[in-house]
Amino acid sequence: MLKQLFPVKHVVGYVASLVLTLIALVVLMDLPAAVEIGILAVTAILQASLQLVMFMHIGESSEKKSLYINIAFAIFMALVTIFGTLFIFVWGWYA
Amino acid sequence: MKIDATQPLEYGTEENRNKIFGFWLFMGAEIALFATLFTVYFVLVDRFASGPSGADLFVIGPVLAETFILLTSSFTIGLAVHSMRLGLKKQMMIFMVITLVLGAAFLGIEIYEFFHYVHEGAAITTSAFTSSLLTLLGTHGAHVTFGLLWGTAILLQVRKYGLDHKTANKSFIFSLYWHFLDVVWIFIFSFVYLKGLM
Amino acid sequence: MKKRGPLLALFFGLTMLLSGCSSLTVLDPKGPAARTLSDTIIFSILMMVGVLAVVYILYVYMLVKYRAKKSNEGYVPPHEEGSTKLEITWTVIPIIIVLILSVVTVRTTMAVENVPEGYENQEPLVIYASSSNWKWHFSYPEQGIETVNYVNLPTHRPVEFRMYSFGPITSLWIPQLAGQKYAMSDMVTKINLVADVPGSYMGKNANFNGEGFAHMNFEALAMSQAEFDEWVQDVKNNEGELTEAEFDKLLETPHVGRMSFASTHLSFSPPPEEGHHHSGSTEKENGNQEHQDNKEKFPEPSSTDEDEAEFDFDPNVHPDDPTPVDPGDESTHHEGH
Amino acid sequence: MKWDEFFVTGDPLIYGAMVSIVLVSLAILVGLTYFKKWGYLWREWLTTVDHKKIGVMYILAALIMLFRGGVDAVMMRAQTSMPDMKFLDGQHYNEIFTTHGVIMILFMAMPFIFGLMNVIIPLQIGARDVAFPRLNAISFWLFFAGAMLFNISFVIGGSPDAGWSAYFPLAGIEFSPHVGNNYYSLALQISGIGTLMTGLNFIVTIMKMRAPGMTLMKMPMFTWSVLITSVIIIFAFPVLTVALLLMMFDRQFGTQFFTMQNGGMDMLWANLFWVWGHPEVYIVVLPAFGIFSEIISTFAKKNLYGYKSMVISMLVISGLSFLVWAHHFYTMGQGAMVNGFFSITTMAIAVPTGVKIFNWLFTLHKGRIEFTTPMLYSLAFIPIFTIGGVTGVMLAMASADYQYHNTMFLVAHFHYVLIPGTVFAVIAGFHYWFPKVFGFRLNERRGKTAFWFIIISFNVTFFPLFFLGLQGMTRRMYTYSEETGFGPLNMLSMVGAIGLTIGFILLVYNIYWSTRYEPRDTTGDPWDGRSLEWSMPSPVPVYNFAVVPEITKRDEFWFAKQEGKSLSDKKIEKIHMPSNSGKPFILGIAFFFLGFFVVFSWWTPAIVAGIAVLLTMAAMSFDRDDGYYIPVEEVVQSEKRLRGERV
Repeated sequence: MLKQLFPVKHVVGYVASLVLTLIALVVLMDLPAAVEIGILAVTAILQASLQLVMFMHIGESSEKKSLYINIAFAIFMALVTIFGTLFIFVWGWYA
Repeated sequence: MKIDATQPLEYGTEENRNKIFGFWLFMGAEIALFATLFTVYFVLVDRFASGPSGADLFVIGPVLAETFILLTSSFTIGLAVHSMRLGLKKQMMIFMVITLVLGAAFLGIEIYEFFHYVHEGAAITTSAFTSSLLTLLGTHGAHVTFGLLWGTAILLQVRKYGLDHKTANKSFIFSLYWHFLDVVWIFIFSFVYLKGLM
Repeated sequence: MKKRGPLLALFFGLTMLLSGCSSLTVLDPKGPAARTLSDTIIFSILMMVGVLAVVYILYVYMLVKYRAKKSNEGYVPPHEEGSTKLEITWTVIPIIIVLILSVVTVRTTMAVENVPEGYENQEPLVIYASSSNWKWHFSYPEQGIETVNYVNLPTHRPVEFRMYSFGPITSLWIPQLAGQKYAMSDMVTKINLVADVPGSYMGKNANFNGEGFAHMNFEALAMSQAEFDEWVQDVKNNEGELTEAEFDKLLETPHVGRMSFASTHLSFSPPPEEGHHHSGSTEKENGNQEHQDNKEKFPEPSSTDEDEAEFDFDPNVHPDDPTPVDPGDESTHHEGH
Repeated sequence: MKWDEFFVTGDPLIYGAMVSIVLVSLAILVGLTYFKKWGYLWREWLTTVDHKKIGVMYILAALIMLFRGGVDAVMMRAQTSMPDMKFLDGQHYNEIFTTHGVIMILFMAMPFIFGLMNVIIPLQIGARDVAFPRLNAISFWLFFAGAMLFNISFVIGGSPDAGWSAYFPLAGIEFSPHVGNNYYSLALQISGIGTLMTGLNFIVTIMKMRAPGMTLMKMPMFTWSVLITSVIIIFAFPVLTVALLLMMFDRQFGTQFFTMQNGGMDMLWANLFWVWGHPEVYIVVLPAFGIFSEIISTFAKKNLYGYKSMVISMLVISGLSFLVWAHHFYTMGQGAMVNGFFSITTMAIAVPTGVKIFNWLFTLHKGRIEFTTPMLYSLAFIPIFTIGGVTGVMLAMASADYQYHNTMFLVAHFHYVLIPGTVFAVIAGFHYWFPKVFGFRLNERRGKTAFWFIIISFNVTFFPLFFLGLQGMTRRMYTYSEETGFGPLNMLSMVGAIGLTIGFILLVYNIYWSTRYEPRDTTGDPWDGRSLEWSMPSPVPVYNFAVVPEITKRDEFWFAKQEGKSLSDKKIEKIHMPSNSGKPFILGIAFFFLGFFVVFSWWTPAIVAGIAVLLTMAAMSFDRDDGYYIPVEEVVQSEKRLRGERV
């Protein structure tokens, strides 16, 4: 019963997400900023994909191609908005 | 209403498949929504004026607690859907109740945190930084709150009507929503709290 | 289609107007920056008239030749999927046009952002242009004078306008001398221009900022250096000093006529930090209260210590920040905490 | 708040408007009661989930808004027709150019397009309805609630007056203390949610409800354009949602996002606004491209030239539309590198757009062009829109934009893009699909008269503005002095505006005239069309297709006609239909009141209305209505009746 209620895939996903959270905590130590941002980016993206694939079963739908395109477009849009705005207001600025 | 028995209940009818597909699209829109809030936050993060900065404000303890609670609730809602697919109504409801309780606990800590911030002199009106921080957190919190109401409504329906293609579909979509909130939280955890504490 | 005739006529009319029509202010430049822009505009119009011509000729040809008429009744048009060759043609040619225009754009943008060519070695005349409600304040730190709603410039000397606003976003625009740029409350923006023909030019706020917007015009008068010096001396001798109380009252007044003062408001109400969006900015409304705290750092400008007056306007440098903030260096603030 | 602050007072024009609003509302109420139409209104319209009726309601609302926005426009032109004109004061002028912009884009162009989408898309792809009929009704009623909320602002509380782009700090509480901009943030927010839902609904509809055999590359071009538009909607509108939320917080809760103190950043609003605002332009223009593609190919009697490159160019436009927003504020003072980047991405959009223009031209090539009213609008679009396009490229050049920005040149440019690109398209689509919905065509002769009025007056109105811009006339100026020399061209523009007004009145008159006198169309295919919607009788029965056709190629119906085969000769089965529901309408009303109370910061009633919203949503969630079936005999009967002698 327990095995039935707690499938391996879900348990592994859960443990992995906890581990990734703990790994992200290393940025609280004194590392170069670029490395820290890199660690955060990698762990966050891994966690997100973990949820997407292992818990949300993005691949099980018959529409998976459309779903991947949808998520890709959303990420494109998110990155463009974030980095575009930073480009305009911060990095690309001179007065 | 043609029911396709080869598929799990929640995918059983054309309408159900459409709803799941539509909800995925909606999550795309939600990604854009949170991306915009993150944009605002990143642009305003250093504009804390005379108020406190992120480093002054953030405490890792409650944040870690929130993170673990939300991760666990994401795990349990996954288990709820798993039980649902096995047709185990009672177990499914138990997992769902656990999820909602964890959600409420998360919300409790977040509200406590907000009080703490205001106490530290970081009200939403203090500076551009606090406005953007509390709006980002608040929008996520509002999503969780809505999720609690929605989840309760679905739970009541499952109890009343049992697991049929309608309630299963709703529960599955709710689980997607809940996982999504977890994903958003991960980004908040990483790029608001941890980055702020770096 | 009967209307293409008049349209084409209008466009060719326009191209003819370009050569020497003085009513089109934008195309009648009186300084190198505006001249660059005017040339860019004319170049782009000519290019675009070419594009229009191709489209219009094809359009007329199709409509005349393939219209339904008695003689082609029963004609069944063929099924055509398209032609890769043609489609590539009308993709590649526009790409080339866009590339050409891109090069022109980048070069001219660089050109008008900087001090006009040939004037780089001259010390620019700095004029702070600030907007409040529906008027413009022009402060000459070098000369120690200030005007409202008119600005006098010496010809053949680079002028650097530094703009900011005491309220909503405005846009300083003297079309015959240079393109416009926004004036905002939390940073200082710059326009570099030179007037090489003496004369009176229309200046205005181009960005909507409320009820009195339509009246927010000023005169930009370009004159020889000698006349300019004479005018400065005249203001210094005959006009009163601008006191803080008087300035605050002035800020409150929606509209005023021309005014001149023998001192500037920069000493008691300095501009926002130069550069851009500094971290932890603490500007108060209208910049007044906070700017008072910085009073000590701002020596009263006088004509004798020009250099100091010019380079000292960086009020909001953090006390713990060892170096003045380079605006281009903002990114460090995002990663450094 | 005192009553004389609550109602806008002191302006005879507004008193006139108030009186006419009251009179019209009374007339409607009395009329409904007298003719005993309340039940009909409720059963057939307010509770409907039928995509065709929802589409009709969208279009009706859009036409009303067209006249509201049009009156604003004529008043603006009248006020600026002569130097030192005293017709309106500055404040009133500021309010009408703000409402003109907002209404024309958000409450006219978009709903008009949504109306056509609603009516046509399910018919073009062989679907019984949209994917989520009840959500569709919700979308409509949210749009309607938003539109009404925005429109009452000019008699209750005062209209927004900071421009349709509502730049901060001008739109902030400090410089705009009255409730006008609260209306802006809430009305747009409510209708924006509806728009987002429409986008979702149509993606699912088009992706999942197509007739068997209709692959993506066999869809009609209008369907393609709507699919791509919907994608832009779902990624662009959340940005507006956030921006409006922050605006509301800044104005009503004292946050510091766009303020002038405590670190607030005014240009961040402009940035967010245009991150949404530029894709928004393509949201209203791409469906127009689709409509023109349909009409041009129908009346050239040819298939669309370069179908594949048409699709690819729209995809490219949709991607690029998210990469160009900073061209709306080149003059902010950012670096030449930023401006250079955004100049290049902006100009790059001209390439796919050019591809489309040439494809349309080559669709005409070797065709047999019939000059019907919808075709005239589509043909007029090409040369006029090209002017809008090339001036767009000129504006895209950052350096030159320093001289065009905020001038009448810009105003002329975007009217040259939006009027042919959107208004002509919706009018063309309206004429083209009108018989499908109502069973008769609009009169051609009267339609063409209106067309010539509109087309010529349009150019007379807006072409002079290019020159005014180059003379240095900025936009949003309510008055100017005689020395500026702006007078004559503005007068000319006023003459054009009068012509446009006459043109639109003729257009509406034509609807009235045709309803009474135009012969009914019995074929269902009055234009000799190419796509599936023409295979059905007009008006279309509630269930759309008695049998869903099988698709093997593009323009299936056209080829079926040529081969003389029927698309509907399969066995008729019982048809599942969604039930009507009053809840979307109630939700709309609840949202309206929620918005209204929040506008005035009346928190207790706002919370009550908010609870009403949540309860209505909960009621929908618990609703287990599965719809109903139309039995075979009824379908057979109605098909026989509708197709008349054709079957």
